[in-house]
Amino acid sequence: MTSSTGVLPGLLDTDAIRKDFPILDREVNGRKLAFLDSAASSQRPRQVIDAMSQYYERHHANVHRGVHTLAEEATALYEGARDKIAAFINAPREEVIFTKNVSESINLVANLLGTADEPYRVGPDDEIVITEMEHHSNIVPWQLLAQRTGATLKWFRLDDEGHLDLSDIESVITDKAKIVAFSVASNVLGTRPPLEQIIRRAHDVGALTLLDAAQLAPHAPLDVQALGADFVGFTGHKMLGPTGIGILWGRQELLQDLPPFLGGGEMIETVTMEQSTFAPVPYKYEAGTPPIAEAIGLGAAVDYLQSIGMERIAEHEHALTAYALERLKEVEDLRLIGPTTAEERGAVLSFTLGDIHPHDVGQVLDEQGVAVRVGHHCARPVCLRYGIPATTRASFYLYSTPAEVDALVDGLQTVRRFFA
Amino acid sequence: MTSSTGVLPGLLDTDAIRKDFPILDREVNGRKLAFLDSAASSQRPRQVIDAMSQYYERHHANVHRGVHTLAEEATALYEGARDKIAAFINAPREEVIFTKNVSESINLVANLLGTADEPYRVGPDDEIVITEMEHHSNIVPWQLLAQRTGATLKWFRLDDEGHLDLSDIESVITDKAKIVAFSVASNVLGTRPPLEQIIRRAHDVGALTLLDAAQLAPHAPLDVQALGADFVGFTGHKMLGPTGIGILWGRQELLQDLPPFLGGGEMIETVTMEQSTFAPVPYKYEAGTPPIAEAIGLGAAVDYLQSIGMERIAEHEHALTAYALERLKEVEDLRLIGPTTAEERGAVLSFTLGDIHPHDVGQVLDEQGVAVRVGHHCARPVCLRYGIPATTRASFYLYSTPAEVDALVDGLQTVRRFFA
Amino acid sequence: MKLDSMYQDVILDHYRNPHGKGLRDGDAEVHHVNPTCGDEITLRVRLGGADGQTIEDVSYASQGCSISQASASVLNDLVVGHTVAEALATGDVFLELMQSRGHELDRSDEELEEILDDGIAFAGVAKYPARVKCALLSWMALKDAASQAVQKEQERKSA
Amino acid sequence: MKLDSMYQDVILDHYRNPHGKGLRDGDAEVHHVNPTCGDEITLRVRLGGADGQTIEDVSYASQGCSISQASASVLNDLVVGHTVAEALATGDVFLELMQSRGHELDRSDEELEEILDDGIAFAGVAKYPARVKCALLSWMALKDAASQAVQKEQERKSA
Ligand SMILES: Cc1ncc(COP(=O)(O)O)c(C=O)c1O
Ligand SMILES: Cc1ncc(COP(=O)(O)O)c(C=O)c1O
Repeated sequence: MTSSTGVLPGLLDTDAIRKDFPILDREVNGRKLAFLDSAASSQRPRQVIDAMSQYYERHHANVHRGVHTLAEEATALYEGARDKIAAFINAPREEVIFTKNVSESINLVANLLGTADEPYRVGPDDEIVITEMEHHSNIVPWQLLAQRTGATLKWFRLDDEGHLDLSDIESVITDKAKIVAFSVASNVLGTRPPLEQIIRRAHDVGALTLLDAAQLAPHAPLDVQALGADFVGFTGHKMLGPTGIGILWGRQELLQDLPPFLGGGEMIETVTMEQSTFAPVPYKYEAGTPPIAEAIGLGAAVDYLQSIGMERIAEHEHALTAYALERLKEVEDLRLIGPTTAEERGAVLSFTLGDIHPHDVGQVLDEQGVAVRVGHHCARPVCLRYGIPATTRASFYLYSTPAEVDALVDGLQTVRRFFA
Repeated sequence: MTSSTGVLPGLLDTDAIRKDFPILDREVNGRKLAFLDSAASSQRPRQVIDAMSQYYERHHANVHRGVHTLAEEATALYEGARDKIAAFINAPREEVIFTKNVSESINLVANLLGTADEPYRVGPDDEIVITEMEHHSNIVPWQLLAQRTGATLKWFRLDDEGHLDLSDIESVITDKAKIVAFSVASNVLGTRPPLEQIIRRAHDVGALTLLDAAQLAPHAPLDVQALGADFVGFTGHKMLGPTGIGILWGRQELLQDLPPFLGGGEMIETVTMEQSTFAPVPYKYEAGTPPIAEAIGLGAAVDYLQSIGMERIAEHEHALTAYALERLKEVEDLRLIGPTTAEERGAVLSFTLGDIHPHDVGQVLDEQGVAVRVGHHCARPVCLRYGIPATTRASFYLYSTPAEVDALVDGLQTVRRFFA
Repeated sequence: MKLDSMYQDVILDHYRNPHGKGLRDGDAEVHHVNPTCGDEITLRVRLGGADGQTIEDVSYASQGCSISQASASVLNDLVVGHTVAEALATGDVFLELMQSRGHELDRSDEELEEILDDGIAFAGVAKYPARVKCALLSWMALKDAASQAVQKEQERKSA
Repeated sequence: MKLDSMYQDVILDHYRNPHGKGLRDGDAEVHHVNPTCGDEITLRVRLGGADGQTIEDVSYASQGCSISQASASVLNDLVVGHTVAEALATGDVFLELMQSRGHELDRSDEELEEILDDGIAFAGVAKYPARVKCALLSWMALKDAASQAVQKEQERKSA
């Protein structure tokens, strides 16, 4: 097999979809762009760009505190976006908090646990559990929390195949654990760990759970009630939405019990110079003027995703991943990092190519219009684990095509020739 | 005087300017919109909206870590926006940190001072100084810091005319003060306090200073080096920029000494599971994917403001404020809150109208197309100080016209008739 | 003028001459705030009657716009002399009306008028989302105060 | 192919056969990281000569792309045997070249070649902002290590 002339089963009608994404028409270095870097940040359809422009052109004003018409329209659009996102993850609207990105969502929780009252407060005798597979945004906040509170940071290790090693789950998650935070889909390995097993163990010992769903929410159905975790975070720019917006979902009772994080306008009930009381959730965690246009853009993104269907998107990416795994086998000296079958992974393929440094791989691919990410992908411990300085990563989304996989494979052959 | 047939000296060519702002063409309730709520959030010119759309349509990718063409373009645009904003406030680019709004900028500093090492750390014997005139976003973060550290919160009071009472400056700012945080332009009173005097006293006792410039940066030249403060914050959406972006400026040596705030991607130097080191400023304070499109939009906003000229904008608003102060005298039972001359204030006019509640005033004005803000404007202590539940606030910007002031005055007469 | 649908004469009358305003003795007191606009109400409920389940008085001190003032006045008319259960049921119907955003309700106009009396004048307010909270402030306070009063009553009984 | 301007043969040669690679004795050692891509270098400087100001050896262990490897190799060629002051001056010229973004410099090509020798092959890299840091990594490390070594030398003298 050397090209994708036959249509793969499960693919979406990408011809139609790609018409909605102006940037995918671009040329790069005189070649048609093959954008294989959606795991870093996806592109946006015209519907999302237009929703934001129209908002600014027709309806903008600050939200909540106005009685004038624009303020009411802006508030209705902003809160309407919250409704859409709540429906998208099957949550009550009060449990959907707008943040600036998932990094902030995670930091928010880590900070709360540092200042909360019992039983949530993390103290010197407590343990925080993460995994070796995490993005820096789900490592550093917990390191900082551990430093500030004296708590101990522990983690699950990766096995040689890119799976979490859960064989010692009972000694990693003990009854000293206050929080277990982990990614439901790795941005380097594509690994999707067994959520239920980890969540069950965490709850058995009374620990809270936070799921980093940055790489899942864009690609598959996400039902926070079914998952049974306490917090779930994800980020707008990876799911067709704008930059500058992320989501933290949390159980309402919990959020009500926990202290505030950032203070300011919007999050208060009443303020005197001496003291303040706080608004109910979600507003308690939304200090200052919120990302209004960004929320509206993310609402439009969610509409778009749902018009295609998350199940269909997952199928499409699955088919592409299977195809890519097959085709990459043709490239000599290519070493895939992480699980080897499409069943075990998301549409994220990291690999090394002989001893050619990923920077050089990426550069030569770019020359051919193929955009991939190179480096440690903000998950340096994964590279350390597998003894490699960095990887080249190709990632797919609903607009990706087999022809782009072919362009990648051809590009890699050119790279090998170039550095031969 | 009952209308603005004669042209006021100092006005900008608003006919030309207004063509750039699509929303200003709108009708509301069958009447031409008179948008007098820019202090809450300004409108955006086409140039800003287009800069963001074009970014998404042609150049978007995640920044910094890519070698591919789109990633390089996005990084150049994003960092180019930082250069523009740095030039706008006369600061080195390393000192310009992108946040989500000025509320986050202030919280960031408050949090750092809670976890910093000596001599910056705020502890139980220290004092934090603010003023009675602050926006909730410059009150609540300090209340939270005081609560968490045991420090004492003190504040300057307002006098009857809406000025800060600095007569007791030496007992308010003592050598126990670690930080003095105050607004350089009030969002309710329009008051602009004597910065130099306060900053000098703060530095004499070794305290840091933070200026909330949310209501100054949009309206007048801002030179952070000339001001001599340690931190200055402002917010994009009030200065023709998008929502979802704010700025924290801080002195580089200081930022380098202070601990990190949010942890995650972008802000690290190197990460292992055991510990991490942090990137140099400004990146150390920019965890996660930054507000890329928003920074680019704010860069375009700053270009727009500079093409008009901040001095010219200040003059325009000054002329309008003087005109409005005159015309509002015609409205019976109208009580202006704050300084009474245009020389002493920004383009923000708060008032009460007999005992008609501001909600009702705002509603009836909206019916006539006049958009004003009503309530406590996130500065409830100011209302408490003047014994009023709320105010009606009209605010002006570079696109505001004398005709809109006339519409306000006519509208207020209608309000009085309606509730007579 | 569209405004007239919100500021009906009935509402302006209640606003100018609020019924039952002022603080008198009560079995429970609550303080509610509308953080959006700073409207405030302190409201007391006094229970009585054979089973201690009848609202004998609702007294209040409040600060706010015409809508919130008028709403408290209408509330006073509608609930004093009724049982707590009846009052809360009336409150639910008022809430329904306020959340209708000006759309048709399942109930007929006659039925609504039967239950809400002057309260149906607030139908026009439902079209203004920012003002709905003003209209509901006193009703939220009543719900809170009544449930506190009932609880105290029960504690007294079982003590 | 545009790429050839970046990956000149000189660069690929240095990359394949790096000069002076490996860690040997030194007076100061530094470890530098490029956080953007994770490139790393450990670099040692050994001083000598009459006044202890001559760089007798630069040894290094590094991990990174062709550009950063080749740059370290060229650095080795350019600075060993020169005084610290000369080495830093050369580094400044290299920095100028890398920050030129492909635009004309004030210096003539002959002058550049005179100073940078094989280093001028990096002119093409300057057009790729993300790769400039790769090319500069070893030079930043050298600057740091040399100043540490000089400081030690001074301390030793004044002790
Ligand atoms: C003086 C002042 N400070 C702070 C803020 C808060 O700005 P933001 O909501 O963008 O954080 C505002 C605006 O509401 C303001 O007027
Ligand atoms: C798994 C995972 N977690 C967290 C993040 C951080 O997302 P953001 O930068 O939007 O905060 C990313 C994306 O880079 C990711 O892939």
